[in-house]
Amino acid sequence: MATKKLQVALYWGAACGGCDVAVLDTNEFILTVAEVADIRLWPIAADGKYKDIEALADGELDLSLYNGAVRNSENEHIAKLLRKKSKLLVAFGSCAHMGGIPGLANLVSKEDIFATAYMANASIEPGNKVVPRPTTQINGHTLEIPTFYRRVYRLSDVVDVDYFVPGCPPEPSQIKNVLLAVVKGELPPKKSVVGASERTLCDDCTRKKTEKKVKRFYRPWEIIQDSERCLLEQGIVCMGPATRSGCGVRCPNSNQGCRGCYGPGPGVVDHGAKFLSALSSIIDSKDPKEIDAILGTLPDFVSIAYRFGLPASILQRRHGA
Amino acid sequence: MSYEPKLVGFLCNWCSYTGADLAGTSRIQYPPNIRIIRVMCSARIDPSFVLQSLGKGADGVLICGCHPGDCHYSEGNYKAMRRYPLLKRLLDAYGIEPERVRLAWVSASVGQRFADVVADMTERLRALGPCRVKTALQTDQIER
Amino acid sequence: MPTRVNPKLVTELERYGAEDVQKCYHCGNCSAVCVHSDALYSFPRKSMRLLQMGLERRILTSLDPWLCYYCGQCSTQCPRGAEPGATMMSLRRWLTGRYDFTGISRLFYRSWKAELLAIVLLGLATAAGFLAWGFAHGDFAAYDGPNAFLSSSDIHIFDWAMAAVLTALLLINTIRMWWFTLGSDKQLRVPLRTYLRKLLLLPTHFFSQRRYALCEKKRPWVIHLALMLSYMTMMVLVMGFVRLLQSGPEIEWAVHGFGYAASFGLLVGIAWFVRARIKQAEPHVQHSHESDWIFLVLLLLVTATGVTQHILHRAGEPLAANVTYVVHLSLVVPMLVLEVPFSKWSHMAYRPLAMYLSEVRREAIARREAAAPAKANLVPRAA
Amino acid sequence: MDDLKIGVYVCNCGTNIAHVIDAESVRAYAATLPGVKIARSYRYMCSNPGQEMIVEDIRSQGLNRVVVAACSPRMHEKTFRNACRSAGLNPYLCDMANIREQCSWVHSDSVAATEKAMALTRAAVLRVACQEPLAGLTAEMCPTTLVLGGGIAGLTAALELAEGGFPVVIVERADKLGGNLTRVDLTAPHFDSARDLVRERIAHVRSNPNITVMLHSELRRLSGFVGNFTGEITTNGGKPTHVKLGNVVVATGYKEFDAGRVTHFGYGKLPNVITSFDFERMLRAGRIETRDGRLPQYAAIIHCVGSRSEEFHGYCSRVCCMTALKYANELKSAIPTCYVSDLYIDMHAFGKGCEDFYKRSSEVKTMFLMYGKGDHPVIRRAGSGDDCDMLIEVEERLSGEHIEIPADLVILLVGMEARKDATDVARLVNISQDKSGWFIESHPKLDPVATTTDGVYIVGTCASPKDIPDTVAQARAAAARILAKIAKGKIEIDGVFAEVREEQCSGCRMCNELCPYSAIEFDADKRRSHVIPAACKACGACVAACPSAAIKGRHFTDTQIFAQIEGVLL
Repeated sequence: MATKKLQVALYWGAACGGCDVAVLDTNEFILTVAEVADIRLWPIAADGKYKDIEALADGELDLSLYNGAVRNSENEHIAKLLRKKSKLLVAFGSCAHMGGIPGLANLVSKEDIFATAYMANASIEPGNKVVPRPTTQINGHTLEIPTFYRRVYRLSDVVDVDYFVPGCPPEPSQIKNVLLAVVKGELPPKKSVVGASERTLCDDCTRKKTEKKVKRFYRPWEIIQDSERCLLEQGIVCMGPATRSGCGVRCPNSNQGCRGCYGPGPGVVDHGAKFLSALSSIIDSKDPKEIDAILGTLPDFVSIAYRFGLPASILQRRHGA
Repeated sequence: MSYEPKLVGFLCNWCSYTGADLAGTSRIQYPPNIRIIRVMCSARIDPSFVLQSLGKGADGVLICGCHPGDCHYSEGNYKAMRRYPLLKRLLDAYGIEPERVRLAWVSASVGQRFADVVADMTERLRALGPCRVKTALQTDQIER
Repeated sequence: MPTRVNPKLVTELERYGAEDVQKCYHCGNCSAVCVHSDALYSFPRKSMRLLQMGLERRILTSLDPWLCYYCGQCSTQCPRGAEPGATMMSLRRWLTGRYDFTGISRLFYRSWKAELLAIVLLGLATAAGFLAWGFAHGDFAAYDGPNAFLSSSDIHIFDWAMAAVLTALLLINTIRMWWFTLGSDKQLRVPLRTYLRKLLLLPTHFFSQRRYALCEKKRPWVIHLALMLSYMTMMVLVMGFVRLLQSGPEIEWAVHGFGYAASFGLLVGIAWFVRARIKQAEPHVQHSHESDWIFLVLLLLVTATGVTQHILHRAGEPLAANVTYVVHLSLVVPMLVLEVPFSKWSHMAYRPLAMYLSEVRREAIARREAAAPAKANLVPRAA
Repeated sequence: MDDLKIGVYVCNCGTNIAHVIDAESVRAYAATLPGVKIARSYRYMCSNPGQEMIVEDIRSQGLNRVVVAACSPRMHEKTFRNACRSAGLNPYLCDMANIREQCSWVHSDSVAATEKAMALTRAAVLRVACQEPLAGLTAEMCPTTLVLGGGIAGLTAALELAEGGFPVVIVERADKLGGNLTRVDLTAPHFDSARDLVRERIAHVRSNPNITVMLHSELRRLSGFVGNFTGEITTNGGKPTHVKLGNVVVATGYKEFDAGRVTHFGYGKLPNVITSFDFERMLRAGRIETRDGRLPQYAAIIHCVGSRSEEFHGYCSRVCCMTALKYANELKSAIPTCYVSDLYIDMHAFGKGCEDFYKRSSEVKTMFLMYGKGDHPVIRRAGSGDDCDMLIEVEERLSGEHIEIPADLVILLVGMEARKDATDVARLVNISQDKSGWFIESHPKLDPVATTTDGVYIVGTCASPKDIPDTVAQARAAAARILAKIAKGKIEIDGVFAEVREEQCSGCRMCNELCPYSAIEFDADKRRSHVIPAACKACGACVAACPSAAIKGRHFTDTQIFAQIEGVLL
């Protein structure tokens, strides 16, 4: 492989750019990447054009790191294009892996989103009715913009994805491991999650764990936590026990409950439901009214349990009328 | 063809499943809409089973366990009692009508109660109409 | 108002011949097997129950005991050996005792020694009386003719006087029986018309005892009827033709024929009853009360002395005939005076009256039902 | 997944299934399902020919999964598992679809019922495809038995076991052995002395070296499982002693019904209205008299006090009728002039020799009066004019008369009731109680002395009202079963239990507190949790609650249940 440089492409769908910054966060390692790899597309960093990619032969790209969810027709189009052109397509970061924060939009309808964004908004002149439309006629020309889908999809919902790198963003050291593994060709079987551990955060979390019996839940600012003891045992909601490790326990180490960005452990079908089952089982009460009161201290559970993975859940989006 | 609700029932082996069997031996008739899955205890019922059932086309899910205090494993049904309210809040967030999922304590010695719960649940689901989750997820893929 | 149960009544009834009444646990076989028992007069179980609980008032006002002819079927069917037949018989004795206003009947039933003593005393008194009368008015050696020792005309008057007294006594007791069973029943108004319409039942039952014929075994009915008819014929002859009976040695077949037939009937009947009571093959004769024996023996002696006296007279032995005649009279008087109103013999009046009154009551109830179909009091009050 | 060869067997159960479900079309449908090699329909699958058919198919066709669509698995799961085992196939590769109790017997619309039967069979086929072979475990059987309660039941069971040569520990709350029987004078129907019965038992128990008697003692806690229990027992509330045990016999007896609760009898207000136990005390003292020392001229006995009634207990307490006849005879022999009346609803003289006893009791001139179930006989003080203290007013059912009964002494036959502390005992040894508080047996007809908790037996009146012969028979039955288990030496533990996959367990310890049997231990240095197979009862609480799905519920795994969900909804 030394003779020919690795042809790499990075792209961002419905994303915040954090994953691209994370790649840079590998600091000087990025230079070694530059040595071994030609970055053919990296919209955030360089002005690559789509037609350059369309011009490539199929499979000419060795590795494509697609971060961000699929929210509009452009995201899907480029996803399909990269799939065609790459040997390895990697869903990079929570958005591509599970739908990420944008995925929470699946709790509301397209009409509500447009109303909030373009009509009922403090920074919009009152009475504005103009909302983005796929095609608009302006003095004889038709202006096209991507179609805004009714809901947010994961990358694997639209194309066949080879590997998943979880994290929001993925831990730079993990990115380094993944890239080295690709270079060395030491990759696990297709479809597996790379750049993360097979066990959940508690395996790496150094806090002391004793008896899991919770009388009520607290928001982080409500109590002074004991930095030695497990957060969940102190009533702070922490998805650590249900989330893959690999992030270096970043949140619990900064006295904040894990929010599940690395996704569920292996064999778990629905991350949120699994966490719900575990969390409610340790409520220390046998009286239905008391249990209800304790759960009352958990505001908006769906956003806690599915903060990074609503599109990956069994029901994927809000249903009903 | 009139809409026939599909009801999935998770019954614990020692009380509700035995109660359902007793309804059988006493020939107490109830609507055939329920399909029963046997677990050893209501504590074994993972909320993802309920979500999976709805996702696969069930119009309603019935979770049955022993009356608090009667559980063969002494405390199993309390776990079900704790998971159920949180699951109901989650379903509400997903926009699923609350009547579609119900937790009922059914003892081993009264077949009639199980038949009544099934009949009542079937009628409510018939009134509610079909649960569109499965069809919605299928059509999503097509009409982007 | 609740009625007080009286546990003592059962022990009391034992003196009237009831045994093992408490053994009855109300399976109802007896009532089921009894030919005479029906919805309105359901016995013997109901009577057993009233007796067990000591509800005197209820028993006193009930006609049921008189409707039983003691065929003994119920006793054979009883799984517990509670002898319902014997109990019904004892209830009849007890009722006879209660109908009698004088209280003598109760005395006799409860102590056979008292009855025997009374018979003996009365017998001696009668003998003394007749002997005195005889010597005063006639020749002891003459049986018949003008200066007969006991002239038939005197006897005739005596008979009628005694009959009047006995009929009076019996009449009072029968009226009391009516009063207890129908008269005092306030819920049931029985119009005179119903009494009159059913009146014919009295003679028919008296002479035919047709309810006895309904029992499965017919022989007891036939013999009892024959015995009763023979007795009636003899009574008619004595009351009406005593002069002819006592007249000349030759036989006046028109009268004596009946006499011989009646005597023969009497002797055969009594012999059959005595043999049955000794052999005790049939259930209804296995429980003889002393009053039964006294009555049978008296009847036998009376008939025997009557026949012997007649034979001696025909054989030309007036002296012996007279002696037997005195003995005969000293037996007849106690039998009539004591047995008729106070003991077993009174059933001759009570039974037909009971048949009659039971039908009257049945019709009265039917009329009342038709008018206002109140809830029959037969069914125990609803829970 | 080895290539699936599933055998599907649809049972007709004579007409029980076939009268509503078209068994043939279910069979034909099953044949089309993925992995199904053979599908048959047969009249009686549980019959020997039925089972042989499965064994034959496994051997000849090489089946590696079996689905039987028939009655409830609670009925014949064991039968078909044994059939598979005898054919050399692991019994846990067999599954049942309940198309009788939960389908043909409860639905009359045959089209819907057949369609449902197909769905249930499909679910079983998809489930059995994910089932894996499982092996059971064996554990040691400790020969010591704990007997709770020192009454006639406990003593008999203890003696039977001790004479078998095995150690027994009797824990009795009171300060002496004998239980309720020590409060009784004679027994019905043969009038032999209850005290001699008990004294003989206690003497044997005291002299038997294998039996340790702990009076004033209570079982505080019972942990472990059949053959490996540990009992924590305190005496006089002192320091608990720990005893290794194999089995537990619960013989805690009954409590008599509080007659004061029946207001219309006036117990507690009228001095001469006493309960059967008060009367037994008089009999044991050898003198029957009213409160003011007079010999009663009228005595009345009332049955079913607190039993067979809507307000109190619906059940019949079984022993009162014969006790009543016993009292009638004893009253008559003690006071010949006393008039005894007996107020009953129905005379239950079902025991051996009891019908004759009933007959003999009527021959002593007892006045038997029948009152209606649900009627309320009222006892009130008699007037000054009456020759008795009290009058019982009642609607007598055999005569239909509204009567009043004279009585100087009224004996109320109080029924049997579950003890107040029965709930604690049930919690301690993990057995359940019915709505009246009696302990629930494993099977009312086939398994009356065992409970659904292995190694815990219930004998005598703590399970339901019964007389001495039945109690002793049950005590011996329980002892015999325990002796059989001890003789076997080992206990087979079912292959179905939870198992932690070490490579996935992150040591979060969420499962540790959830197990009521504390069958999950945390290994501090490996920082992993671990399930003790023998202690695990396979309830699955930890399996559902494990946040990283590291605990696998053998035979009830997530994949298997998801397959069933898929199957029933296809």
